[in-house]
Amino acid sequence: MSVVEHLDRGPRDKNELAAAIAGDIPHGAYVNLGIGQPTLVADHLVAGSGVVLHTENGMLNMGPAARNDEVDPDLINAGKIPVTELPGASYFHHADSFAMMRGGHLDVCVLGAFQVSEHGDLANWHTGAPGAIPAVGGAMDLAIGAKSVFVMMTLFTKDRIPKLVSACTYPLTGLGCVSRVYTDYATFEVGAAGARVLETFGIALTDLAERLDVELRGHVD
Amino acid sequence: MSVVEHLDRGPRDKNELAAAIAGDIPHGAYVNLGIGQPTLVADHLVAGSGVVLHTENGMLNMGPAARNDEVDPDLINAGKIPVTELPGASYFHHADSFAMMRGGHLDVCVLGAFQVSEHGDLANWHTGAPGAIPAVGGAMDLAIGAKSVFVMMTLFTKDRIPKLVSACTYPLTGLGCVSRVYTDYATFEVGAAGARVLETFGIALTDLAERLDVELRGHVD
Amino acid sequence: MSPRVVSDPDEAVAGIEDSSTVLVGGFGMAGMPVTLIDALIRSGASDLTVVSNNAGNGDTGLAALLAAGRVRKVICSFPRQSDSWVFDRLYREGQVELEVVPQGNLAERMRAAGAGIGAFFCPTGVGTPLAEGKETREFNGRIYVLELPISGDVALIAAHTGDRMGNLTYRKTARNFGPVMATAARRTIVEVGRVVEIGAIDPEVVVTPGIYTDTLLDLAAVRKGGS
Amino acid sequence: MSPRVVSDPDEAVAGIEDSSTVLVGGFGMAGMPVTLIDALIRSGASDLTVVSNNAGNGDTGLAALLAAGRVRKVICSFPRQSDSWVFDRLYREGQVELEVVPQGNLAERMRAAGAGIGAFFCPTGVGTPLAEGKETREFNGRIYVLELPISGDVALIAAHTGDRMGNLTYRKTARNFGPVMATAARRTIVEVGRVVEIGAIDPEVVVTPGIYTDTLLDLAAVRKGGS
Repeated sequence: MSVVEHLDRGPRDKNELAAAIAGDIPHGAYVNLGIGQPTLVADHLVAGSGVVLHTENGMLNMGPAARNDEVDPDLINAGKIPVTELPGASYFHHADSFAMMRGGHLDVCVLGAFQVSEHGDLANWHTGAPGAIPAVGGAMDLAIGAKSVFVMMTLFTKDRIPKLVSACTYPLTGLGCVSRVYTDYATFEVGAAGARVLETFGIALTDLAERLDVELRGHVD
Repeated sequence: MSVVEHLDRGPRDKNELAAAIAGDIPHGAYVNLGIGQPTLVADHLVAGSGVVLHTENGMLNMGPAARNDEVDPDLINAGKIPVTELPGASYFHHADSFAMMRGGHLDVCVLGAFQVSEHGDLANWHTGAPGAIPAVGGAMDLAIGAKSVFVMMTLFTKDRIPKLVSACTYPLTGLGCVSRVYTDYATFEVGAAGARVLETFGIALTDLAERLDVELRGHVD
Repeated sequence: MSPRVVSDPDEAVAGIEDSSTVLVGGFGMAGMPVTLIDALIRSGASDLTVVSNNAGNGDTGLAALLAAGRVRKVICSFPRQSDSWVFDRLYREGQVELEVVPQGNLAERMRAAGAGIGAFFCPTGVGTPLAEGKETREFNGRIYVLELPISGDVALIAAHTGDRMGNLTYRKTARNFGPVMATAARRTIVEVGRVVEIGAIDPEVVVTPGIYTDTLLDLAAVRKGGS
Repeated sequence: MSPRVVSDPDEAVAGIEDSSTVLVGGFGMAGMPVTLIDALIRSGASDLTVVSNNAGNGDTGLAALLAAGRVRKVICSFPRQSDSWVFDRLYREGQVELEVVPQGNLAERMRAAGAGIGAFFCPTGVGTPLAEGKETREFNGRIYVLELPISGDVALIAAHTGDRMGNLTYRKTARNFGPVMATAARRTIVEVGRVVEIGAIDPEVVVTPGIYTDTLLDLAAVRKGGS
């Protein structure tokens, strides 16, 4: 399969990333969207997609963020933001909710990341900075708990250091758990066989390959 | 504590046994009554005892057996007999029901037995006869799942062989799990320290000791 | 995916392959998916491993499946009942294998399968023949036996009401193994007394969330002869 | 035993001893037993180990308990929040120990304590710093980490409605850790929005059966100034 290079445009912004991910979520999938940017994906799921959102604090078929008098302190998402309930929702306790996740019943989980390795290792919970207070939340459960784990992130840090790496240097969240990485400059498949570029945005494949310290499968110099 | 010998009467019948056990169940206890004779105990729990009956097929606050048009095929006890529901009942699935039991939340469980050892080992699921089809049901879970396990049985087989023994010869249901044994001829405490007679019925303690192959604590020849 | 809602029992069980492990709900007749079992017999699927609390009674349901020679192995807690003559005969003739599992282990092992637990240390059965050859370990002064998950290729269960997203409620003690088996199988097929529209079940009272339901057989429609 | 039903928060928490392990429900503010936590602070109990999803935020609730110097150790999944300044300071000063546990492990380890499971092999955290030093084992080609139960001397939780037998219902995502913690503690103290008579809760919708409830604090009566 050849790589599609979108060179007539710049890199994707976070809403374009969210839209791209939403487009790749199968009809009727059960999906968990991680805290932060991944929640944007919900805005791009079209009506009739049949996608059911799970929030690990005990709910299926979560609706959009609550507005004004919809706000109910007993109804929040994993980011502790007030949300709403869609028809056909259900509530369950934390052990049942994580059993659902860890038992592999969710189809897709979308997460942010500090680093992803070409083999799908994920680092998204701890920078490893000395003195940082560790806080994992549900990250490690989410990482291993869905049939497919998509990462949504910028490809480079503010200091222009690549976040797609040959091996994570930050403390790991999960081993070999990520299957796809959506970034501003490119979408990648990652896994046991290594990383492969699916699409690029605002950058040529050869330039991308030079900026990364990762062997890209299917990329011929 | 001296042993009470009731010599002005014969051995207890099963209803007297059931009444004796009912009398020893603390007010407000959560209790599971095993299949068969132990279910008779329910008939002797006085109103206001506050005892709540658990049935391992997923219910708390089970009521008496259903009569006539009370019969509902969806409402049965562990012996598959139609029962009724008392106000304040609750239903739960099998994993939650056995978690309740195995987690040690029940106060008392009353079981029948083939044999009980002086150390509280229980054999009540299998005679070990060649060709017998094994069937354990919830017996092993019940045996280890209550704060106190009471056994209700005749002290002797039809062939006059004692069922309170120094060591069980039948396949075990649980190790050291029984605390008290109610029989027609006597009530015993059993456990790590061995067997002790609490009361006898229609038999003198010395005669009882002679008919058993078990050292009885507190019994002076 | 929202479940397929069907009114034909044969369609509900279509695709169950030979040599499958089939989890079958029910405790006694309460919660027994009789319509689905009958359809499974008609489907001809054979060499099955059946996981259920009992091994059939009388001549219908699981007993009929056994009598038809479709079952290679039964995993259950209580095979021997006063009217389990079909199983008893096949077992004594060596026609069917038996794994007897304490009832709580049966439930917890399926729960483990559904919850992604690799194995667990369990207090039941220590020192008994059913723990022979199994690994034991002491934690906090108590001995436990290592038990492995039981998962199914298919679960056949009965529920009271299901909505079109597959959310289920049960009725009284007919709940029993249904909610656990629904989580433990790759494909869960449910016969329900009635199918209701989405939104008709209060989200607080859902027992099995729709994520676990793959096929919903509408018994009300079956009775009407399909719809 | 049916639970004690009280209308005085101080009476509800009376008897919680120094050095207890206290399970505290809630995820964010949803399901947080704020009245009971305030009473626990007034009780003076100290050297506590607190098990909760978070380590307090702002200056109230768990944060106030921490600020009062009553907590020796926190076991939680997510201590660091934008407004967790009390915990952050105490942690950096070495005044409080921290055990970070993945959220699913926190729930499952308490579930194990309540269910009599000695330990379990868990897929979460394999290969990460949180599994360092822990036993691992492969089952069916997947690696798992051995995790131990977390039990409490006391659980403080919030529910929506409770009847006088202690049966509880919850509301929406305020359910979270409450039902699990109720099973995992030797004594479970519950604050409920309202106490109803026995029979007023449909047996099908009970989430926490009364067997797990020891003390029920009637918030409606608290608001009225006791009754």
